[in-house]
Amino acid sequence: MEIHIGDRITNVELVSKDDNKVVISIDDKVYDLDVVMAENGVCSILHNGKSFNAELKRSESGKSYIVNTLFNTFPVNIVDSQAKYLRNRKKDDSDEQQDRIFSPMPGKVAKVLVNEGDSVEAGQSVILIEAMKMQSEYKVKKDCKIKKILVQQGDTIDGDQTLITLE
Amino acid sequence: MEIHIGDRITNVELVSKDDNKVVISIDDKVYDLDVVMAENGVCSILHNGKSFNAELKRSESGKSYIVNTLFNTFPVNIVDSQAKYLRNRKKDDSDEQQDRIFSPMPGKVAKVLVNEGDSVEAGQSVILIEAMKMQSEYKVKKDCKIKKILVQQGDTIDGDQTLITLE
Amino acid sequence: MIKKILVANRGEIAIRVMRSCKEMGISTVAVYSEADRTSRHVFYADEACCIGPAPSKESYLVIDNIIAAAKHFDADAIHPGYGFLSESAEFARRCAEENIIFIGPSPEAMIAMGDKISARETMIAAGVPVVPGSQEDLQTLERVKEVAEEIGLPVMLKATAGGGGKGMRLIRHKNEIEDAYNTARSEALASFGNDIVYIEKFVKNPHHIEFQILGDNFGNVIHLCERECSVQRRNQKIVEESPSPMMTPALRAKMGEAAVQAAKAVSYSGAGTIEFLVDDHQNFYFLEMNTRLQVEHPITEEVLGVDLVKEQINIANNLTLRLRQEDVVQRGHAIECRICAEDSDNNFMPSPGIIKQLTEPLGIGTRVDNYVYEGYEIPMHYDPMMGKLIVWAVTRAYAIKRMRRVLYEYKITGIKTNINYLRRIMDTNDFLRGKYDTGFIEKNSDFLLKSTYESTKDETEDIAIIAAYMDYILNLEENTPKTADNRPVSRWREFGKRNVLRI
Amino acid sequence: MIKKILVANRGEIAIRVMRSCKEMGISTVAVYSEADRTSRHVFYADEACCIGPAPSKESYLVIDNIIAAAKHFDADAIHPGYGFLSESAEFARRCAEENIIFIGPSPEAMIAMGDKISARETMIAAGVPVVPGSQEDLQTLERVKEVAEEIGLPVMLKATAGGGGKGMRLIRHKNEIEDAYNTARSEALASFGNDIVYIEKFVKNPHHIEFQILGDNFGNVIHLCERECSVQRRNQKIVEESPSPMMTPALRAKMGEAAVQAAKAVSYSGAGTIEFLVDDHQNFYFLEMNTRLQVEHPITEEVLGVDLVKEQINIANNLTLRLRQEDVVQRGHAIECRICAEDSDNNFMPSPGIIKQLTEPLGIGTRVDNYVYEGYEIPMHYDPMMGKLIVWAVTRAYAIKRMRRVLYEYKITGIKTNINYLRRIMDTNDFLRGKYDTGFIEKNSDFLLKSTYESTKDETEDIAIIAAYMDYILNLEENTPKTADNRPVSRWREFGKRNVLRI
Repeated sequence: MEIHIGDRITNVELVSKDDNKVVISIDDKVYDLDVVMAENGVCSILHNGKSFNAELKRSESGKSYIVNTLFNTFPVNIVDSQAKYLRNRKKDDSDEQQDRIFSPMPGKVAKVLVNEGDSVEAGQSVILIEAMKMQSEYKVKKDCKIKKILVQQGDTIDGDQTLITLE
Repeated sequence: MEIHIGDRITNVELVSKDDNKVVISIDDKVYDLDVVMAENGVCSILHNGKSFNAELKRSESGKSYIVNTLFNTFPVNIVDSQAKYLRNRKKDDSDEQQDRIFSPMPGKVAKVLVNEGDSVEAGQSVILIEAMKMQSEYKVKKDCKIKKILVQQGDTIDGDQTLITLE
Repeated sequence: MIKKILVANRGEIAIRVMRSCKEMGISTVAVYSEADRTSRHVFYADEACCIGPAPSKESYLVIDNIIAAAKHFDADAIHPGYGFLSESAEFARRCAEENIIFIGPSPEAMIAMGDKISARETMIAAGVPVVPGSQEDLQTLERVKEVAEEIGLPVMLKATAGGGGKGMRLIRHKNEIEDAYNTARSEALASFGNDIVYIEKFVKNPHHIEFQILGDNFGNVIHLCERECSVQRRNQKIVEESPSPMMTPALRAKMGEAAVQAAKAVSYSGAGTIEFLVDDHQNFYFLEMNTRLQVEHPITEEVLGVDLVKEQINIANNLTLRLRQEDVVQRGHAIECRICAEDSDNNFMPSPGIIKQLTEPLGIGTRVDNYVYEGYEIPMHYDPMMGKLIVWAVTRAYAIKRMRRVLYEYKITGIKTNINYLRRIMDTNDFLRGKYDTGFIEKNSDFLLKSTYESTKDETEDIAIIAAYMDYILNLEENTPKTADNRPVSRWREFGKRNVLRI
Repeated sequence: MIKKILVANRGEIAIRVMRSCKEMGISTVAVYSEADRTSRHVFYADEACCIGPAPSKESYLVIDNIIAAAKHFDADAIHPGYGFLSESAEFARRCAEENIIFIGPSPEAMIAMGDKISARETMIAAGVPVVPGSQEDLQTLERVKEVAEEIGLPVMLKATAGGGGKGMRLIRHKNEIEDAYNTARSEALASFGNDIVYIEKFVKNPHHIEFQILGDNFGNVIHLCERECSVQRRNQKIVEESPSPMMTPALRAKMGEAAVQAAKAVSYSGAGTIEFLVDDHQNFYFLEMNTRLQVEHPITEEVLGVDLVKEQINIANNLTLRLRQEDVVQRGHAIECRICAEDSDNNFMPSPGIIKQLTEPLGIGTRVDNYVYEGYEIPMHYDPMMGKLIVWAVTRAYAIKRMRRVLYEYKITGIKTNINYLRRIMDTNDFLRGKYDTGFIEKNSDFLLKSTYESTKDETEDIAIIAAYMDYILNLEENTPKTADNRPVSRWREFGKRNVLRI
């Protein structure tokens, strides 16, 4: 199975599993491990006597992880057949295309700075979102036109909710 | 719905519910409440401004509870139609009948003190269970005969597992 | 004696206050906004009362609603915590009018310390050093120019009613004066409805050191030594410690005496804090007084062995101070880190949301002042601070190591936090050596903001891959019907028992 | 200097030791039995090694396996914790032979204090008061009768090699001597492979007070004041506090001096505890020495502001004691409660099992030394103690109130615990007044064991019904497909959104 960690692409296979004893290969390297999912979201791995605890934060899709070890934070992506399919389908689209404005966190719309149909320039702020006594401005990445504005001032928004569509 | 708390039998009805606002009648008394299940197993109830936190321990069946409030522990049983049916069916059996020996907690069989077919007297010890460096003796309640012994010395047992059947 | 206290606050400080109330046998009343029904302070209190919609200015800041709740529940006293109405003289006065004890100083003391110019005047009269500057309202541009010349550039132009960095301008050169004067005034007018300004000598990267004081209703005032609060980002404290690594016994005695004089000058009663700027030559200047409990009060509690909330309540009960100045003896060293729901890797963007999993650090020398719990949704309406980690240890060096251990033990998923950022502060050389001032964060920003992900291509990286992979497999396998109580361990058990895995 | 320590233990003490190691920058190696793979000490350590099957005598008590693990992982030192091999002179000797530092006293000191008669002799020679009794092995029934007459009845007949109440008989009347002699000898032989007995004067319901001592490798010994440990059930301590409510400064100085003499008499190095019996007239008698860390060591740490594990490691590193006797100053009051997985309503039946939910108390003056976590299965093979709650406060009265608050905050489901029992101890009049001795639990058993359920037919009872009912309905409604991450809050949300409920 294809797994990405940051920019590195690895091929991971489960060689065998007997209770906690797991053998896994990552590219050409074979790991003989004792693996336990002990706490909610924590994975204990013993390898050559070393004790590692990996804290897993799984995305909603179940395929993208943030993994914290003692001193590092790693972004890990599982690329299964479904993900590969989606990736292929998406290939035609430019990754740089920005077709919507969204906020990564929940909050409240403090002010909408544009109107539908407006032409805006790269870097122009289009909406102000407020959360936890702090305001954040959201900008467009390149020159474009405001297609639809889906929220208005005072609205409560969820994280990842589309606020404005662009064209 | 019939609900038992200790020896007291009550009739409980949900009068209405609008989000957290819940009206419930217990016998003739009507409670106007704000109820939230906030933490795993903790229920927050506001009644006339008083803030109660009830800690719920639900049995496997989902119908029998131990409820801890600040100063008390209450055994609560929900008697739904299925429970009523079982109760009626069981009515013929004497509740006093002891047809098996079991341990309420997991442990290890330290010693079996009887053989199959033995006649034993009320109060006689039949098996010794060890857990957490402590041994507990299990006794029969009345004169009876050992029907079957399902475990042997050294066996690891679960809580509530039948160890010996009686007749 | 006070039998019931309404806590006019939320979050960790509400729980902090209620813990001491519970220990004193005093009943508590929580007030909460509509966004806070599942907030722990509502559960923790004996009684609870909704005081309005989510926005603070429609709930936690509405004096009438809080007074009404206090009267409805027959509370003897109100503890304001910090923030919200804690420094509102109007609120304190209303409490007095309604015969409710306000746990804090008199409205007069709050007013005297609330206005910056009057506070400066009072301090000068009391012989407490202040930053050199104007002792008058500056009504004209000409006067500003005169005074700036008198004091010598650089200077700070400040709004009398100011706070939080608003209505404040640094003037380095003569030709900046006019522009600064105009923008500061208009900003002050917009923010505070008041455009009066004054001038202070600019102290570059000072130490921010504050003294805790306690005063009773009989004129007794003591100080409880200092807290070093120079680790600040945009005027927000992040890490505090006590004692200050730059403090000497002689300077402590001098600053402590000044803090007591400052409090006595306004007949201060209750717990308060005198903030000082200290330059590298140990010159110190009165900055302002906070007429309430501080966020960072626990480090004082740990080093001195006191419960400041209990002392506040005793003072409000008209008791004389339990401690004399000579009873105040520091022992060991305490550090506090503020844990915030914010994404320190992404410009400290706030990160409200549901806490999926939480493991708090425990054990020797560890104190956690918290309010969140597993399954709790941190609302977006309030401050991102969700708790404080406080460690105590015999020495400063050991306290830093303990804080590292404690930050390591703290596990939280579901939201983003500043924990990695705090860890890096504990690894910063300037912090380790105790050689830092308010320029610390800016000076060390490259080190503090370095990306947490660095491809190591080593064992640890592979471990991360393995953990994610195993969790993914486990998740795939999880299509069996679930019981009401399925827990991760039983999940793994099931998985383990199967022995052979079909992928 | 020690760089890596193998912790030859499990449970809370293993975590306790590792926390201090982590803070000192020392690597840790955990050893674990097959039943302990998911135990937190395995996760917490830098390295971990399985040393055998679940039963202690096949794992945690197997010297060879532990030594092999230490050598394999190149550990410089072994910390034995308490219990298991902590008082095995043979283990200490093996460590020395293998060039591994044993963090504890010399094997000679352990042997001298391990045998009760030789310990008595050593103490008498050192001028430390012992309970009046025989200073010789009693080989015949006649000699037992003579010595019993000499000392005066009642007396205790004890096995030299005894411990845990085994091989011990109380003799009140002359005619009980022969029977006691025979049964004590045969029990001692069966338990310890040694039937030597001796006699001590019986002290009825004494206070059990112990002194913490620290000695270095250069002959310096200090005491760290006392712990009151009289709250015992079947010789097991349940609640401990420091200072002792019956202590006076004069008695503390006297007993402390005796404790130091006792330790010096065996050239003691490391942390140890001298246990004394104290009668109502403040007469004290040496009972025994524990040549290791005690379960209750944290109350000393809290009152004195020390880290005993760190001090142990420093001593093992051949450093001289950091503290002089005059540096040892008590501040405030600390209480410890031992939290056990046992059913205190049902004859303290052990209650192993899976912890479904866990909320630990936090905040001011609260310390939790724990090792369990949500989803952890407490194994049935070991001790039922799953953690300790320690509170510190300015006064004893306030510490008791804080302990009540903390016990109230502690929530655990899935297994049975003694928390309600501990709460009742905190409400017992004798405890509140500080007037108690080792007869406390027996004297107050009616109050302590009263059933927790009493029908009140009041609001609270109805609240319990409502909570169970709502949970039941919620559960019924839960037949919708679940996401991987469903949490109670989201459950309730869903429920709330529906507004109208079909039952």
